[in-house]
Amino acid sequence: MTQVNRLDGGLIDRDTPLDFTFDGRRYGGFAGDTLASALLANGVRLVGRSFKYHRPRGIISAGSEEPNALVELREGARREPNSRATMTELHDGLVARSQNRFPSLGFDLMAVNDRFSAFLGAGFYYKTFMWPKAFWERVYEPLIRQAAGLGALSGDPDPDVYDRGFRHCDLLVIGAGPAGLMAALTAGRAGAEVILVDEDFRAGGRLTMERETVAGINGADWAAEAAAELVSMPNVRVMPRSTAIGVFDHGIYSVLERVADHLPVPREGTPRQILWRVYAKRAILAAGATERLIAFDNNDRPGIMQASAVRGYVNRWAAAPAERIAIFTNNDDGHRTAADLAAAGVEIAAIIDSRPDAPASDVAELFAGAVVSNSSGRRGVGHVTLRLADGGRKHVSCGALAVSGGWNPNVHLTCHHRGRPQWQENIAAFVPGDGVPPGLAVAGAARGIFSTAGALADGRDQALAQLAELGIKVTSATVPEADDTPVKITPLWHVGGTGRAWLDQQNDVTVKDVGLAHQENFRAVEHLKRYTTLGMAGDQGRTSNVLGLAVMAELTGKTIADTGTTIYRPPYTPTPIAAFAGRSVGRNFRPTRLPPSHHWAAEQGAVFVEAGSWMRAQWFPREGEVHWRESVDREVLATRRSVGVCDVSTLGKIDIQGNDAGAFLDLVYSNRFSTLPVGRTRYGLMLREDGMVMDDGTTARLGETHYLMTTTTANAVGVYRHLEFVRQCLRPDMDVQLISATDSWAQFAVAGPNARRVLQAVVDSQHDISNEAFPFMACRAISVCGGVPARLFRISFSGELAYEIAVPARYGDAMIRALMAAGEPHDITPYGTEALGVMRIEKGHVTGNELNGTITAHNLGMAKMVSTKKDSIGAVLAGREALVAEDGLCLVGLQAIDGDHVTAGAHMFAESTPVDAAHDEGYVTSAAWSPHIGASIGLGFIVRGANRHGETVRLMNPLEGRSARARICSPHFIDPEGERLRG
Amino acid sequence: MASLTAITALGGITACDKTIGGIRIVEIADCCLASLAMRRGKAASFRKAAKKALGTDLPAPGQWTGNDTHGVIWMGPDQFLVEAETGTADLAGGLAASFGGAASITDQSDAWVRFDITGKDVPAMLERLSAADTRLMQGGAAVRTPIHHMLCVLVRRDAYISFTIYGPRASAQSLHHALTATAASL
Amino acid sequence: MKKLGGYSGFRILREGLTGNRGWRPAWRDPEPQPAYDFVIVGGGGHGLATAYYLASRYGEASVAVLEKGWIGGGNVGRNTTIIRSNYLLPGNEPFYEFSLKLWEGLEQDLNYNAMVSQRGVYNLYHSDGQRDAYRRRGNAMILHGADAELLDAAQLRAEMPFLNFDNGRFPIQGALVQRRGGTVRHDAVAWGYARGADRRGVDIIQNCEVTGFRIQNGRCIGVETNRGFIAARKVGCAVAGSSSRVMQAAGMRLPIESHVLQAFVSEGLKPVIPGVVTYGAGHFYISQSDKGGLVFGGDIDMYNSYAQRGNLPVVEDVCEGGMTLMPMIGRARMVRMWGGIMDMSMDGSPIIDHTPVDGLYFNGGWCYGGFKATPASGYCFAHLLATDTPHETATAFRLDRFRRGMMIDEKGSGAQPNLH
Amino acid sequence: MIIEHPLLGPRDSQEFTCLGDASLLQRPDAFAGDAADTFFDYQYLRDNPAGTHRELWYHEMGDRSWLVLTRDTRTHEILAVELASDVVTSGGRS
Repeated sequence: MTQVNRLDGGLIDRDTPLDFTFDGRRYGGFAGDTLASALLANGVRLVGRSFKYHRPRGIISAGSEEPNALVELREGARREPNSRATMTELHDGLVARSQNRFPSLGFDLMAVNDRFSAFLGAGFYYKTFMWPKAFWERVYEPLIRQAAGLGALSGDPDPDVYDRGFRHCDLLVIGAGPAGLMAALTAGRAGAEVILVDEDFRAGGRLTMERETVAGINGADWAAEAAAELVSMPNVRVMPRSTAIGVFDHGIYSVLERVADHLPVPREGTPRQILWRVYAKRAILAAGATERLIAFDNNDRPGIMQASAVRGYVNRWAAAPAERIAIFTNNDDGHRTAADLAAAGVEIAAIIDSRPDAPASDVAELFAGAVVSNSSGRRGVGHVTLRLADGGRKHVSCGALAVSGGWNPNVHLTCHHRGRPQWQENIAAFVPGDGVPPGLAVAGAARGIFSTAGALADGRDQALAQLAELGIKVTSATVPEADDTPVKITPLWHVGGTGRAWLDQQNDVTVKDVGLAHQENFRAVEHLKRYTTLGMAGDQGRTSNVLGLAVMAELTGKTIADTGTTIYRPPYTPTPIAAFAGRSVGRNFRPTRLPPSHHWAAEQGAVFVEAGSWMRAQWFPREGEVHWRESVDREVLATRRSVGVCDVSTLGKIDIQGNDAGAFLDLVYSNRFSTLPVGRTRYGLMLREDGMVMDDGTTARLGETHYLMTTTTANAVGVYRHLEFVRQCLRPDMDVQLISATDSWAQFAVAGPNARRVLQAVVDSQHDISNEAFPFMACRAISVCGGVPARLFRISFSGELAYEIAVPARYGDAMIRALMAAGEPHDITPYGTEALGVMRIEKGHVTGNELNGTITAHNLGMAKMVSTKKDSIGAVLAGREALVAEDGLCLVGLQAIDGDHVTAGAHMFAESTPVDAAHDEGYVTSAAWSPHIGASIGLGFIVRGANRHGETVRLMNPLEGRSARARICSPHFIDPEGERLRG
Repeated sequence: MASLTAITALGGITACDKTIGGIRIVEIADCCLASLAMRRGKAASFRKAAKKALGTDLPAPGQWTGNDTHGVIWMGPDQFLVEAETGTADLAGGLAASFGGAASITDQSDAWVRFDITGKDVPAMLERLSAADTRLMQGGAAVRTPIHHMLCVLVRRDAYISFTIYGPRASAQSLHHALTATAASL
Repeated sequence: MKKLGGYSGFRILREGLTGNRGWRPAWRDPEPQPAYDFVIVGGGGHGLATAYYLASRYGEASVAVLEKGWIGGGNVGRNTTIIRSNYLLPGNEPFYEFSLKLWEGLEQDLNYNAMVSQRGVYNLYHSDGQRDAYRRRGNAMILHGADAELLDAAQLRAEMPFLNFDNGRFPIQGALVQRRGGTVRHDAVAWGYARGADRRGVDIIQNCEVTGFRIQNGRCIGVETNRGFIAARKVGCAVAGSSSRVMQAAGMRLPIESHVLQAFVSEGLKPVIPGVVTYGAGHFYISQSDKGGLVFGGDIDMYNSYAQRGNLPVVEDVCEGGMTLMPMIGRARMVRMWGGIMDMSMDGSPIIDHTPVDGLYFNGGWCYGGFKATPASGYCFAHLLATDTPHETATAFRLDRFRRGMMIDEKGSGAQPNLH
Repeated sequence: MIIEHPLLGPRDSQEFTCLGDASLLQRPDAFAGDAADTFFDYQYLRDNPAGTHRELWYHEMGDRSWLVLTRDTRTHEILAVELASDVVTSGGRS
């Protein structure tokens, strides 16, 4: 439990000690630690294994760019693979494990891959595993798949809740380093609505990790004061632990707030993370920069780190990566590292500065013009080999190597609209180039201004520019004094050697791999990336891309600027899939719609089925019924013999009014509605403009200028949209108003020979609903049950004498109970969607099964309904040659013979043709057992069907190894003359 | 024969009233609503009739206007939702008489479920539910916008932090779940 | 197959022992010749495959592929790598089955391991109506010689216990499965065809943008490029995503709109998902790559776009579907999202046909199903270019089918490209 | 994307449904002699420019207005938004 590498000082809370485990071993840390800093403080260097060669790997960085220190966090269903130790805030009881190793991190059998690296270079798999052919899927691929991947998912549903949120602001500032803080202060003091997001849990960015002075005080303290001032402003929202992961069109930023990742589990009912959609009029990217490594042989050993990270661990977390540290640099930052280590009392093994004109050092031995050419050590660096300016070699023993290769501005978000960064020679780095998202400015190190003073001033200046564009006046905006050291760098990308020098440590891409890509003509940057996988790891190349490009540029003899760069895509940092989904998951994936009789149906023990977004009663089982067919047959027979009732409120209902309502319907329906008398209902066929049937339903004329259209349940939304299109886009000259009435009405079909008797018991007596006064297809506003307003329609889907009675939705529950009571003398039977389906097939009514978007009125035998005397949508294109062909598909009825069963989805063949695609004549769309007929029946489409009634066809279902024979007949199995429904 | 008993959109005999943390969510039953759509070419008489029948000017886009007896929500171009006091007899019929041929009127009392939400945490709750900038909604603002895939209407009648949310009646339970779960997660 | 320069395990051993110095460029970078018999515009999967089959199957020696950027940079390089032949309609199914058969022999044919992995494609159904439609489709597949199985919920649960059978909004009732479906390493397809074509003498010319067609007396005699005029006996365009832009230069308006389709990949994970799964009640499909990344996607963004990037609503819609279907992926992290430009046709099916201009041929309208079609598209386009007759599996992909009412509309969505 | 609704101001495009090319406003005369050709062209052929595009969007999760957007398909920049009914009524159908 001793923290062997813990130093004095730092920004940790030593009054709050924390326990955690890594690979089962217990360690101690403090509040304010990250998992990475705590591991280093405990002297743990080896934390993971690499993807391909299973090389031992340690912590490289102190930020979200970390490619190596990926661990599994937590246990059970909360197991979280590939978590960056550098971004994991320590909490008490935290459990972490290393990944991608077997049997243990220290001894990993798969490390044998490293021995065979000569055969496992870039793209080797494209060149082998081809013989014998069958071996790929049976042998090679399973082995590769098992070896691939880093961490493992738990396999259980994620138990946590995620949420979404929406925030609006004048200015979004991304990053709370010196530039971001100064930008937010400038805008906040000017009264602008500001949101400041920062991925760290502590504001300040590099100021938390450096020993710098701002406004005369310690930089970290200044940052804390600035953050406190911002928090106190009502017009500013400061969001720590929040990463801007993507820039979308028109100033929409996606920000992931890690609400509870620093806690053992989220507070009950609260989200683990919130994905905020921030609508920002303007934004400033102040995301800082990422330090580069330098490639040399075996530069991937645990302990070899970014020098900036070493400073961060020492200064902020009081954790020394090792007792003795060497420094390798190509710029002045290396010397800053030396000064900080010296101040903290950490032994400095040497400063190796590749520049012959390196500044002198008074804290450590300096090797100017020298490079590190190799490292050695078992599970971590033990010493490094130097190639000195004079060509000599020298070994330096050390437990860590701090590498300063220069800084890459974090331009990632500027690429999210496919903008390309451009090369800036004086800092040897890419800075934001063309195609930065509109409204996004870049400040500070993110655009190559690396000094603290420069970043502060730039943060203010960028904010002033943005405020000016927003028309917000600023009276004064001063910048505190701070360090202003210029950058001096002499690029050094990689040190030549005979071994392997790593570029992309997570994906195991080396300088040699880039060489091979060059040799094989994968020279375009995108080819390089895809062939070697350089930059395709979780850090999207933040630690590797520029090195790889520089190596390729050397090989091709081009400049880095001419070589170009790949671009970054959202998300900026890896983001849990659950966070994008928010609360719309599981049962709440989409809203559930309940018909007005739902509670009553549930009381009856109904079995429910999802019909689009609706829950509908499928059937109402009675005691003793063991198979659904028993219930459905009973419901059908009871309805046809006496009376049944069904909630049909789910059908779309659209109220259409206006002086031109009739003309409007004439345009949207194939048949005519302007001639429909008031108080009558008519079946309407609606086509798409391409001539295919879009929907059908009945439309009633309630008044001279008032119609009520019904649509199928499935198409209610689409039809409404289509009607609005016709109204607003095609005929805005017409006087027509639309409004949905679907939710307003509870509507029940009452069907069967006793339907009228039941209704007469509920309809108020002043309304005469006798056959004479209220014939088939009549409709009328009435009242029921002593004055409750209602509408009655005499329409029939079942083919029986039937009505649909509608009451305001609030009375739906009471209405079904009243109907059941009124129908008791007639043994009224509630029926569900299954019985509804059986009866409509028996009657030959089509539904979505038939109206599949490729069916014309011609196919349905309804060509005559498409009036040619008026203009209606779809009429012209329905006349195309192939759509009116003589041998087209025709709707038919099918009745199984010899006790066979009709199966929807079977294909139809004539009696004696081969069963193959060439002789396929049609397909079955709907099937049901008809208790009325006592046979399995169905509907389907078959070529020339209208002329084939009486013919026997084979219904082939090779998918399930079944076939059946059926006789083609009229689709109207029941009462083809329509006597029942007019009775 | 007994008259029929109404149930609320959530399926209760009485309306649901829940307080979760700093938020109270009240289902308002017995809404009295009607859609009011202007007939083409009748702008002048439509406005005149509205002033007379409702005692208020029609709201501009994105707005609500109202008084002691009526509220009017802008729903779309030339289309409004009229709110009347609970128990108003035949709102739609009365409006039809007032507007004559200048408007198309449709009863909407049963088309919507209404929840009134109040409490100090309402702004925090709404920013989790709606993309609309609800902080900018002052008294008299009305926005049609989706909440969890449901097309809703958000109304803020006055300066008091109180919003009315109308949602599709058939989706009442899903909407109520969205509101309560969010209130519990703040 | 162990000929000089060929790829094999033996060669890898030999090269590995000798410093990997013997590997040659996978394809040359030749200067364009003044004239070719065949010029293929577009160095994507379909264009490269066309050139490969022209050379390898039709014995054509004078072929060039012109690519404005780097080869394989279009949709073959930005898709979700799925192959399948689970189509319903007679205009489509023979073609996609032909393609699947070509995939099955591709690696040996090309001497390039594109990692064709037939781990199965599972289309889930959630209602009786959807099951019936899948039954019709599965039967159509079998009648055309493809494989198909209909699983019920219990059978599916046995194979994929991690699906959300018990707590989803829409019940999972079963799946239509094509076992021979699966995935292929997408970039490798372009590289494999490029290498195969190059070795048969095809000139692959990168950074060569076609700026116009030279048309004389109604006949196309070559193309104008940023590297000069290149004469050709026949010109074939295979530039899906940019079809409208390119064909406009020949004066054509197409039944095509360009839309953005986004796709997503997670960090590498140990294997959890065996095959390709598509959700039938939302817009979501997923597979796991050999590297371990979850590769998933959903619907197009619905608006015309050439931007090669999309927006948040679709990202969220896809992840909502994914989390509802398999809630175990919640803590997997997405590392990258990207977008490709889709040639969305008016019936959801492609076009492989000659154009009204003699000597000019068109291949496009692939919607978001172009990747799996790559081998057959190349083969059939090569057949059309070489013989001037449509290949027997591609007779329905005609330009005039909309005028004649012979749409090949699998979804029945009609003339609205963003619904296909 | 954010669509500047002519009546309601900025709204998230998630509230809208996109139909496509605004040429769909120009429905041909069904009784003209060449109706078969004009309807084919109207329904099936598209300009599909890489650049400025006029297209129809429907505020389905909002006020149910149909809008005509003028939008750059390369950058997604929206240059103009009009009510479709205004476009048609003013005669500038495309």
